[in-house]
Amino acid sequence: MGADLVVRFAGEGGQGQVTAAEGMAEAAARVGYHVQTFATYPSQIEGGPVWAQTRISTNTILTQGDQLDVLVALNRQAYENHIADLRDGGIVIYNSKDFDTPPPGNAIGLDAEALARETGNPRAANFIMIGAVAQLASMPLDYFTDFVKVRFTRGRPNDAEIINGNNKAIEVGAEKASASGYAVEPLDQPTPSDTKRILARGNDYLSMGAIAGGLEVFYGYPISPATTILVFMENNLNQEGQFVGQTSSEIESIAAIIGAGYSGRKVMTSTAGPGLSLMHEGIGLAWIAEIPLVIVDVQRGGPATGLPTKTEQSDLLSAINPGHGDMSVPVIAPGSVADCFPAAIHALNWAERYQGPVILLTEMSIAERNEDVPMPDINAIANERRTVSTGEMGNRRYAGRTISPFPVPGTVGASYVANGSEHDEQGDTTHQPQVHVDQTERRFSKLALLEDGTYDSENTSASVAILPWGGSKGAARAAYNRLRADGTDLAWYFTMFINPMPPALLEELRSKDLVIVPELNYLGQFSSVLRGLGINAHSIRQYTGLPFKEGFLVEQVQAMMKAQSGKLVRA
Amino acid sequence: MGADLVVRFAGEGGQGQVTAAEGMAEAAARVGYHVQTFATYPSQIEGGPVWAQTRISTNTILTQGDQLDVLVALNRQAYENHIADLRDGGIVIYNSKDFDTPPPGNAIGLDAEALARETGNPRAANFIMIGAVAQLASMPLDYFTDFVKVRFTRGRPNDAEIINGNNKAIEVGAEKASASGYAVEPLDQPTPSDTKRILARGNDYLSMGAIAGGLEVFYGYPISPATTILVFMENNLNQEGQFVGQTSSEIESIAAIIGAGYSGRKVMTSTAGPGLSLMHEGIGLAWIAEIPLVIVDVQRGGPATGLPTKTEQSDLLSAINPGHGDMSVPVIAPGSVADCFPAAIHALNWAERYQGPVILLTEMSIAERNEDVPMPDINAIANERRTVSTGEMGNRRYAGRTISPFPVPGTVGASYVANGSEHDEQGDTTHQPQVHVDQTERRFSKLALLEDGTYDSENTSASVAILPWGGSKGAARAAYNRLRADGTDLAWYFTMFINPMPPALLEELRSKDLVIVPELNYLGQFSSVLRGLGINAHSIRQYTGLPFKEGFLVEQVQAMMKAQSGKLVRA
Amino acid sequence: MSKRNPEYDFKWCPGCGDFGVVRGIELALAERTMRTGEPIEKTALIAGIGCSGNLVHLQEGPQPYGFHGIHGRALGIAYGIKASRPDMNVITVGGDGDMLSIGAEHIGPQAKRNVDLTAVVMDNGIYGLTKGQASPTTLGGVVTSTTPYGKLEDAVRPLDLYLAHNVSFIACGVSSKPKELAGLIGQAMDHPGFAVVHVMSPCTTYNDTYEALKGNPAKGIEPLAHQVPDSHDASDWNAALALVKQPGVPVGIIYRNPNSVPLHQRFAEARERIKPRSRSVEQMLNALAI
Amino acid sequence: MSKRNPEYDFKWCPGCGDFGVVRGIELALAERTMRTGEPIEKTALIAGIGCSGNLVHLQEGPQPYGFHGIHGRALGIAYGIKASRPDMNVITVGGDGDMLSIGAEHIGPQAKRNVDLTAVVMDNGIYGLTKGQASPTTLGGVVTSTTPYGKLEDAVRPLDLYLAHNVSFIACGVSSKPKELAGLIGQAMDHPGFAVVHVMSPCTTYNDTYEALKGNPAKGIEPLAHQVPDSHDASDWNAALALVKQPGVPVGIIYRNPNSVPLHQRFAEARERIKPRSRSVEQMLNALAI
Ligand SMILES: Cc1ncc(C[n+]2csc(CCOP(=O)(O)OP(=O)(O)O)c2C)c(N)n1
Ligand SMILES: Cc1ncc(C[n+]2csc(CCOP(=O)(O)OP(=O)(O)O)c2C)c(N)n1
Ligand code: SF4
Ligand code: SF4
Ligand SMILES: [Mg+2]
Ligand SMILES: [Mg+2]
Repeated sequence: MGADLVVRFAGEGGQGQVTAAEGMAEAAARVGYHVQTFATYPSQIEGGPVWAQTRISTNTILTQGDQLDVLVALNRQAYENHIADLRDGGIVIYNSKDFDTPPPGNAIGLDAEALARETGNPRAANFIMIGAVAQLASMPLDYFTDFVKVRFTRGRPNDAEIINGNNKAIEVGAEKASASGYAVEPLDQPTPSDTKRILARGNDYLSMGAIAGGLEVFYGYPISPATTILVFMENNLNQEGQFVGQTSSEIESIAAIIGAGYSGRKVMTSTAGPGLSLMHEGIGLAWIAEIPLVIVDVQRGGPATGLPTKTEQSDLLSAINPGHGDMSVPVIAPGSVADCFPAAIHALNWAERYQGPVILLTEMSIAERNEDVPMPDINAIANERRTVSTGEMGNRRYAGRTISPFPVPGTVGASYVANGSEHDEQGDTTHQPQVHVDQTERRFSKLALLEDGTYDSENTSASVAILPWGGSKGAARAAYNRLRADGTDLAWYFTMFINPMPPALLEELRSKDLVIVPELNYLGQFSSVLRGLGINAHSIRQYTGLPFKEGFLVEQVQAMMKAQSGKLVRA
Repeated sequence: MGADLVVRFAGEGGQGQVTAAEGMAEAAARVGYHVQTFATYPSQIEGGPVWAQTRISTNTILTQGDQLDVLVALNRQAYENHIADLRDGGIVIYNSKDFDTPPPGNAIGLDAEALARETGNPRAANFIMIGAVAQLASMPLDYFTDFVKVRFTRGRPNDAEIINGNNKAIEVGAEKASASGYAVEPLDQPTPSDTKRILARGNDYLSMGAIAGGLEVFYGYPISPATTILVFMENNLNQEGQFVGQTSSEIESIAAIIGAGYSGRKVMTSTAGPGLSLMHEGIGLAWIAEIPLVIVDVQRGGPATGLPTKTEQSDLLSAINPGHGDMSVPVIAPGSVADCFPAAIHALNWAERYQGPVILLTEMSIAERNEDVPMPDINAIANERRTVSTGEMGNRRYAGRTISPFPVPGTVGASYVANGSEHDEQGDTTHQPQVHVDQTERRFSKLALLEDGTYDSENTSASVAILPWGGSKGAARAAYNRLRADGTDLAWYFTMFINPMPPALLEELRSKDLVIVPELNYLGQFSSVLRGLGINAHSIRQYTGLPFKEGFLVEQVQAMMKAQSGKLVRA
Repeated sequence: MSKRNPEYDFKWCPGCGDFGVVRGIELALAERTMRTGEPIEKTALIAGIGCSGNLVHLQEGPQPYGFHGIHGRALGIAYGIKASRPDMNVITVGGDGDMLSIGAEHIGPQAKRNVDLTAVVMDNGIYGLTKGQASPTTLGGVVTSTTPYGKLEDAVRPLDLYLAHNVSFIACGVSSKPKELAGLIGQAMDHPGFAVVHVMSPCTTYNDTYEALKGNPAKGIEPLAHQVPDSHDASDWNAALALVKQPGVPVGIIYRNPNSVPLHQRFAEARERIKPRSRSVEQMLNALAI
Repeated sequence: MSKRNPEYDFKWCPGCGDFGVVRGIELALAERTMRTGEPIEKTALIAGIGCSGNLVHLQEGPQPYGFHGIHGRALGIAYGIKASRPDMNVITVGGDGDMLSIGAEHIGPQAKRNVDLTAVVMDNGIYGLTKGQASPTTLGGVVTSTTPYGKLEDAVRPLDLYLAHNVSFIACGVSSKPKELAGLIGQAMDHPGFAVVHVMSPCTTYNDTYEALKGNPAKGIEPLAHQVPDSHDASDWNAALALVKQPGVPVGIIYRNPNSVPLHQRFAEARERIKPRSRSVEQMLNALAI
């Protein structure tokens, strides 16, 4: 019996592979498995290579899985592109329409569309696939037929018809698979968790976190892979005292949330790299005028239009230092779908607490994948609000070298000018050298209010550490587990709090001989920041547009630890 | 006798202090002195504190001068703001209108405007001041009267009248000064240089360098302190095959020079911090589409609107890493007015050579000051042009892992798509992982073509070095000279080539125990970059909006060298 | 701001039209607070960057809330304020460069949303703060520091543009008549929707158009500025277009949409329609329970 | 680009209007090269970001130079090319979001400069590539993924806007008639000045407007699209305005300025005027000699 099943559905856009992968995941999650799905497709609508993958396991899932147990290839090109990822003894289900001679190895020919038509429900091709895969992993079919019942009972006259059609398709797929005689290691029984769980997509879970965190106003302009956040808000941020608007550009987005933040609301926008770059001047304005706001940057491949539908971690430098002039913008980077909910709450709290812009730096691979996570206890959430002026300070909004109460417009006796030029206490422009010194130090001093970030650590006595950031956490953790199991003496660190980092973590890292940073960019962006902070950090870099694989990281860490004998490797 | 005279004219805008300072400088330069002027005024038109300073010396001038020999205070506020900068025994010329009782010390009361009216030429107040200052430094008045003759002989009927009026004013000013009995140390005789010299303002000299460097097309949007470059181009870049245009915003500026660079021209734009931030997305486009172009960023105080008329060196991080995604933009930073001419030529050459964006990073203190520099030999200039395709490559514009010939639109058989998304050889969008890897490495590999940067060095055996960048060069050099004279063992390095740095320089710096980086920003931007490159660099930071003073740097370097015994100071 | 902040180191040049504009705004706000009893702190004045934008620091007397941001973005900031705080009275001020060049992109969207705010455009036909470059409203052929051989571009006609964007209230004033200007600004603030008050505010230093606007019989110069005739029906869009197509500068109310429904009302109505469908966070989470 | 690049991994959905637009451009360029003998490499096609912009990769046959840049900036790039290379024939393509939302700011300036280029606006009333959000031309009240309760903003009327900006050539076509579209694009390229060809190009996936445009007598749906009457005098701006104010979509040439002087000609004339004053670098340097 095995703990794990990894299946990939690959083909052209519009062949239903994403619904198949997600359907499988949801059904498996309902009976108590841990699941994770991952999909990738080009920035387009029809056709072109699209693949979706589901991992089902009795253990917590850290990655999408390096190797496939089953590959469902819906056309020849897909077979060629993906066959290399199939593990020895893995099984291919191929679209018999596309192959005159069956491919080598354990291969099952199947014409899902034709079979679906036979079942009288041509739109059920994805359930044919699901049935076949379930059968190969010896999973009870009722996991899936029950799921179909629940999912398609929508109080419509033709519910029964659709349910029966889909379930018929599941059985047909299963029959074909068993007829082939092939099978993968049967999947262990699930152990239903005692706590309530939900199956969420990264961007949706992040959006819910923001709303649970007290978000009141959201503005955004569509851009992949951030659009789903804007869409979620348009559908859900509509209660009394809330507002959501689609803007004409990211420049208007940043201007609008600056206005909304100035007006006293808890505010957010979301974008991807190109939009973040357009916001740079505005982020500087929020920094110098001290306006609380959160910018979600869902990273994709860059620069410019770049790789809109691929994942990358290459916006870090411009997130910490967006635009001209002296600033250091707080950055929080969730490491998994589960992290997205608390990360959104924390980002809003940081913005309110230090009265300035915060960047919530996530990435395509987290944004678009589904993961099962524990149902959060929303009563346990601590929402912060900026301390507001009741007029006691008069118009001295920028008084002192650290935070001062925020005058909400409308408050009598506290009117001031929020100013993007250097300014005195009441916000009037000035060029006096000492004022620029004082106000600059005031702005940076507020970062000390954000040192409450937490971090995980393990085996901290080791002199070499691995420190992934963002979405590389899972693969790095999987690699770490394997290395530790092999007896490698390696320390583990992870924090969502990239800037400012938890001071205690900084101290620990400074004491290491080598800190290994797996990151999805060419420059080794995070490690260069860490070296600037006096840490001997060096990167494992990948810039393929795809997430790390566990095996790759294991090899790379081993190589770096070998090389690590005094002399340094430049990242 | 003294080698040096430092005089400051301070008052309200519109009191003629800038013309007085520049007139003095020009007259002194004509007779063979070295001169430097520096002026500062708020972003405004009328009124408000404005001061201009002239330094006249028989030696090469490195800074505007720490202390004043003569302060001309045109109102009481100016007196209060500037008196602290007067050296012991220095002389104040104050506006007697504004003072009921004369200020303490060597003070000469003078009502320049009234006296000017008496001479019958009310607009000659500035010449009254010039005359007085000249007298105090025992400079022959004919230096100035001759200058007036040349400057105001414009072939107009009233030339003589104006010349006489101004010269009368000079004499009146001189009489008043001698009547006071005060005097500063007489200035040494100038030693006329045998080579031809010119007196140029930083931005003008940079503009001439660009045109001498083969600039063909310029687009810009007004912004202080870069506007004078746009104005220079509008007046001078108008020959056959040239074009200059004022755009509707910096976003249109970057788009337009991208188009012009794509069309095969040598192109440039100029802006300041706020405009640079707005260009970030476009700079990424030039990087990934491989379009040669130069962006001049004349730094001012930031962030946002910041300090439009003060000097700062705080745009470095966003110049090297503008915007999202992986890129590393070449940066050249002149250290003086004299550097501006070759820096502009080099920036254009780099852009053409590696086919991508180059940032010419200058700053307000250089842009707006006048300096005497040797007449450049324009026949010695080596202008580079991108290697162009004659169709031999077909449409394979992005072929190979390094530079490839550039297809100029119109060239038959070489049409391709310049692309801001990741692309294959012919510029068609693709999402193939290996293509993204290859093209990313292709883009970074081209930086190796830019390792021809030169640098100055001195006393390189010392284990501690000082490495200023940009406009802090002069003050750092003055401080270095003084420290060396006092026997301090300190190494000197300077390069205009910030990214990529000359490899040999990097190696030298890596071998130092400590590299001290004086820079005008809060973050210690350059030293953090250097630490990222494995150099133990730490900054002397100043963020007052004013340039460094020599004395301040001497103290700071001494303090850091004392502290430097094993343990590090964090910049 | 000047009185309470004598240190403030920006001054307009003598005779600058902007003195008249700030007076007009002060008078309009005084009248509004008097009439409605609403404290002046319920007004937010959002300024662009330019000589014009410095107005936010130069108001005398009771002070509204202010925002002096970045070049060209006052309207975007104002939209953010008004949509999330419909209880605020929001005004923007900016120059012809700020509002019609780098910031021009923000006019159309506010008009289509009909955001209930008042935009005061201070038009001097020049970039003043940066010392005299051509602006969108600088006339073709005019020599400035960036058009040494005469401006090659045609001039933008702002009133025509506002009409084309269907701005729901459009007025035009002159800085030399602060009282009349105050009246126009007052009505603009009362108008439920996006209102633009375009003000001819001459730059005495770089583009002195006083004589052209007021005319000079001695020199036989006809005044450009003329009052909008009483006969003009401001609710008639076509009449408004005909009016602005005539030569000269029509002073008064040019267009007012009588059926203007502002964004915050549209949003509130939508909110009512969807009440049944709106969900609490618990409901959102439970919808994903497995 | 498709034929020579079968690997290219973008495809339009079946029935997408953009197929008709690319055909129209191919035909217009073929006719131009045939007629003028100018090689197709003298044409640069500058694309925005959107399903529409992918057109630059999907042309069949002889290929012009192309540029596929960033969202909303095609016009700025095209201006840069044409002003520095007047010998090039420059075309832009982009969607209603690319050209009328984030890129709208670039229309006015090109119109005022009268840059001699042809802008093809592919209007499907939706953000296609990002999967169906409201665009400026999405009608008020329409439900999209970002307007689940109906769009609150009024729709932009592109033709009115081009007229207000004084675009010197304005035509409107439909993607379902590639030949007619080719004719309009051909005339736009021949026009000496800034030309906009607005094309109704339906999105079959997110906003299928074929029936509305063509009408459907069976369902009693009147066609929105109607030919510009022969009687229309395209040189008369007011007639053009009246035409676009009528209900529906007028197909044909709406406005053509008979006295259009393009930017490169204005600049060349200025250059002649100033020849006497223009200086070599030596002269510039010597002027500063001391
Ligand atoms: C992004 C950006 N670009 C340019 C500038 C420089 N700048 C300041 S004000 C201004 C324009 C001033 O003209 P206008 O808006 O007409 O205002 P005025 O001074 O005439 O009242 C410019 C270009 C800036 N501050 N920010
Ligand atoms: C700066 C920036 N913002 C947003 C996007 C995301 N984006 C890509 S295409 C597009 C709009 C597509 O709509 P449209 O311009 O109408 O073209 P269509 O796909 O409908 O042809 C958007 C918002 C981007 N690529 N860059
Ligand atoms: S420069 Fe012109 S606009 Fe600016 S303050 Fe002076 S007169 Fe007014
Ligand atoms: S989504 Fe719409 S616009 Fe895009 S390709 Fe499909 S049909 Fe065409
Ligand atoms: Mg102006
Ligand atoms: Mg569209």
